[in-house]
Amino acid sequence: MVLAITIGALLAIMLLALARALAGPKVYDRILAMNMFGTKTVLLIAVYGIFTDSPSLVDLSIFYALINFIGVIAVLKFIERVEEYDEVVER
Amino acid sequence: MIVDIISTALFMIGCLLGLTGAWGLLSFPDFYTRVHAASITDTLCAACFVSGLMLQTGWSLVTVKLLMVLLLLWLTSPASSHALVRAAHHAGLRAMTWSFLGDRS
Amino acid sequence: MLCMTALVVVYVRHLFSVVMLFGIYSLLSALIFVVLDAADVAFTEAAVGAGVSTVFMLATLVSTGRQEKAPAHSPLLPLAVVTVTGAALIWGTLDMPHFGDPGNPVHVHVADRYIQESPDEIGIPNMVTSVLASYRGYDTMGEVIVIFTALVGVLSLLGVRERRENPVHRTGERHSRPYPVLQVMALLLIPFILVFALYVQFHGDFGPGGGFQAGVIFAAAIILYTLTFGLDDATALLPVKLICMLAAAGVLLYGGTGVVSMLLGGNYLDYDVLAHDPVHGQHYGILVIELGVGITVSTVMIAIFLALVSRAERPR
Amino acid sequence: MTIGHLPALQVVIPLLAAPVCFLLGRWPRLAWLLASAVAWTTLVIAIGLWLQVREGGTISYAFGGWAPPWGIEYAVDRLNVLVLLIVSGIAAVIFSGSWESVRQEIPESRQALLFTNLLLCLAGLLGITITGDAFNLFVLLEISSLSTYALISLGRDRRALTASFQYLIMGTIGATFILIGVGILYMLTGTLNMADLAHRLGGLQGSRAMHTAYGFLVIGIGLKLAMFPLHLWLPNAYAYAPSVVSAFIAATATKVAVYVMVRYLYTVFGPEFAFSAMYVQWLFIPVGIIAVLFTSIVALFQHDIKRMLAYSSVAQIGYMLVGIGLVNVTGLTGALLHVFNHALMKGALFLALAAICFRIGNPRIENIRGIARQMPWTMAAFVGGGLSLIGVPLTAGFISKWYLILAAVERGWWPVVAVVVIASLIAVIYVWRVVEAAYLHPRPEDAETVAEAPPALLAVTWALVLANVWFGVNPGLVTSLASGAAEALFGGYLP
Repeated sequence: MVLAITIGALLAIMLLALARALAGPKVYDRILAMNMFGTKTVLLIAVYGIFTDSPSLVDLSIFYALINFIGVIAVLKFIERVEEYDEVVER
Repeated sequence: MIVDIISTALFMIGCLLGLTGAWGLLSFPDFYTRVHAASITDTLCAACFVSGLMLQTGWSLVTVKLLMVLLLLWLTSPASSHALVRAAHHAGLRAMTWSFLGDRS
Repeated sequence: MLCMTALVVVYVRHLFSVVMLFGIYSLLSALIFVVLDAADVAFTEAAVGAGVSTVFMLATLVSTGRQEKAPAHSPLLPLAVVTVTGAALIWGTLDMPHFGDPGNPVHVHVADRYIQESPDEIGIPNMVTSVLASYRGYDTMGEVIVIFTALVGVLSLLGVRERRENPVHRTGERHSRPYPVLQVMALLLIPFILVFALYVQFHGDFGPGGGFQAGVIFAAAIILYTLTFGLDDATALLPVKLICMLAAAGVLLYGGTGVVSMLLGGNYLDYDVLAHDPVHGQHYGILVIELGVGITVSTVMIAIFLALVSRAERPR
Repeated sequence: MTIGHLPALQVVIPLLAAPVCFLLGRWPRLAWLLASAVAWTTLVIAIGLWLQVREGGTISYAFGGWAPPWGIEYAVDRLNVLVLLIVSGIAAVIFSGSWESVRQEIPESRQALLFTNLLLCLAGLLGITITGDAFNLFVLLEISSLSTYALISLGRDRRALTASFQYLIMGTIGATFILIGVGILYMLTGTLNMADLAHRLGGLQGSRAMHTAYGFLVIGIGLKLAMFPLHLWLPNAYAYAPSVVSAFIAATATKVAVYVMVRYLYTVFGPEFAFSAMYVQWLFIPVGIIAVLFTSIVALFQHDIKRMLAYSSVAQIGYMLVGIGLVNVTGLTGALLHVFNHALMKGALFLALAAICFRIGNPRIENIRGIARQMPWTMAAFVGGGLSLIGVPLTAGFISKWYLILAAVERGWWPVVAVVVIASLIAVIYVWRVVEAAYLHPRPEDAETVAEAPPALLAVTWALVLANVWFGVNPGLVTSLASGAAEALFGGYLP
């Protein structure tokens, strides 16, 4: 029961974040949404792993947290690099 | 028993916080307000979930790993929010001002 | 959600957004693997799909354009092909054995033997690793060589410059916006990531993990370093030549294990002969080849990343 | 002890030589020497395997010591030993003659990379041929395709990049189709070993999933072998790749794909399913005939000789498909012989072209006017290869066409006989265009005089030309191998 509610809530959050990621409108909004999506995925996997008694999934969620962070940093860095050349800020 | 209740409560708080944040992310008017909504709730939400889980597992290696998840989220999530806002600010993305809000209403 | 993301990816023209949505897409598919209880696959999907390939695509985008060109010809033909393919797949899978049915041919033939016998024959708890590294070890060697081939391909296309010709000239420009917070964060995180990579590398016998995943995590640490401190510092830390040599060494380590087992009288990649006791031999063999996999995967990822970034940083 | 390991060594040696070659980046000449030595070693191993197969029948090698359905098996029989011989032989000849041409066309920093790629490609192709495991085949296919993309992109012309990209997209789609097919087969049977698959699929006749897997595999392999409507990637890829690479790929890659098709149709699915239930001949015959006629005609209108030969390759693949589609032992023998002979003739022709490119640069017809007086040996080699391509008696090309015609007559399909003859006549025309330009036109006044090609390149070209003649005069060795393989593949099945 608790599991169902928790996972349902997390999925709902992910859906909302996905909506923001799809809607944009700026690149930064998408990154923000991606970040939130990522952290919630981490939590989801941790919750799922503990409740289904497969604690090895927790390793996975540690890893996801790392990847998520690096992904966000990479996006930022590259956007910055691009903007040095042209002013693609809008959109 | 009590542990169960506490962890359930923590989960519920976590869900609530997470949903609030996501709702804010979706419905706030501009980027900076969205960051505000998302990043602040994110930290506590993660804390609630992970501590709830730690109560469930009891004391073992998994608890340590969960603690690592929590630390990692606590470190990375604000850092990336910070970098994000900074980048947006440098790129010249302007915050929505009150006067502008007033204009719209 | 998966379908929705995929559809939007097709429609959105701004390529940065596409890449980000791809990241979400692979997180979602990784979740599916989690639910299917395939933790190893989820691990790889997250590492490669959400992590490394996102970063690679971004790095590529920097040196190409950010906007997709309008399609030159009508999308009708590809659409028709895709529809027919999809229909054929659905039609064909309708009378497939039911999912999860224990009587499936998949469960009663080869896989069954792996599950029954691998504890005795190989003696490590994670069966994925025993199949990957021993029963089908030659395939895994093939995959490692595929990755190595990718490196050779990227190098033949791009090439990596060893050092910037005139580092002083560019420094000011490059560090126009340093992120002190991020640099501190990176310094805090990188040792942790490296330890985690080692853990995943040597824990592959017991839990999900192994050379592939560990290699990617290790590469992720270096990528993070490059992102926060810049290309010059990274190549000073790890010269490209060294990385390339290590990539080849990893392949040779894997292949060499096979040669050694051949010299000791077994078949190629037969680890039984590596020690007096077959089970120990299997242990050693798997340990060594996983190390080879890890070295090759991480160095190839780093080398490709550096190649892409050095290409992107080239002034136009 | 070594004898027993030959099947593994056949692939593992080039596979492990590749990283060593990669480490030799600073010394391209050493890399070339290594690559050539390895290629000759694989040829020796292939001959060893052939001798073994001739004496003792099928050889099986279990990787990791796990018995076949559980581990990965290499299985060598008369069918794939034929392909092994031709691939390693061509590689040995081309690699050893490649140095001068590569040194001229490729910047020095990438020469070692080119040889690394060549070795990887060779290993992949040999592995595809020798393996007895459906998934292992896919892995090796990836190795060979990836290295091929890289090889093509090394071409001097910037259009090589586009060509490589086009091939990459098509090739990846093909590989995905193959992977889906193999995946469905695994779901159906729970095994990946080809012999085991064949055994278990026997009980599944009529299953829809099996039909789907079959369709995906045929289309996927069809993309790889440039089956007629799916051939669009091929002309550009061959035309813009470095000359040596065109020669190697044209002589081997599609041949191996044809082998894979034959292997799946006959060994995995069985001729009964392929021909009596799925009627694959009604796909192959029309597709093959259209390919032969249409692309031969397209070849007529090409100005770039490399492109012309590339289109002619698609036509030759059409012959092979027709041979398979005739569904009799003679037809299959003809197809297999054509795999072998086409490798010889295209190898010779593309090497002659490499020699021409070496001196002239752009191999367009108008550029080679009157070249025959200045490069007599090269042009003579080209004529030799061309004669074999046409199918003139006493050349290898004649033998395989003769078998195809025999097979068509055996079935009473006279139109097919007519098609083979007409297409050969068209081949006469397009080879003649080159010959006319080179021999009958005077060298333009403003053109610089060119010298004969470097001796090493010339030597290997002539080695292949002489092989064409040798196998045309003494076809017994190969025909007995091919017909033995064809009989074994058909088993007791008669249409």
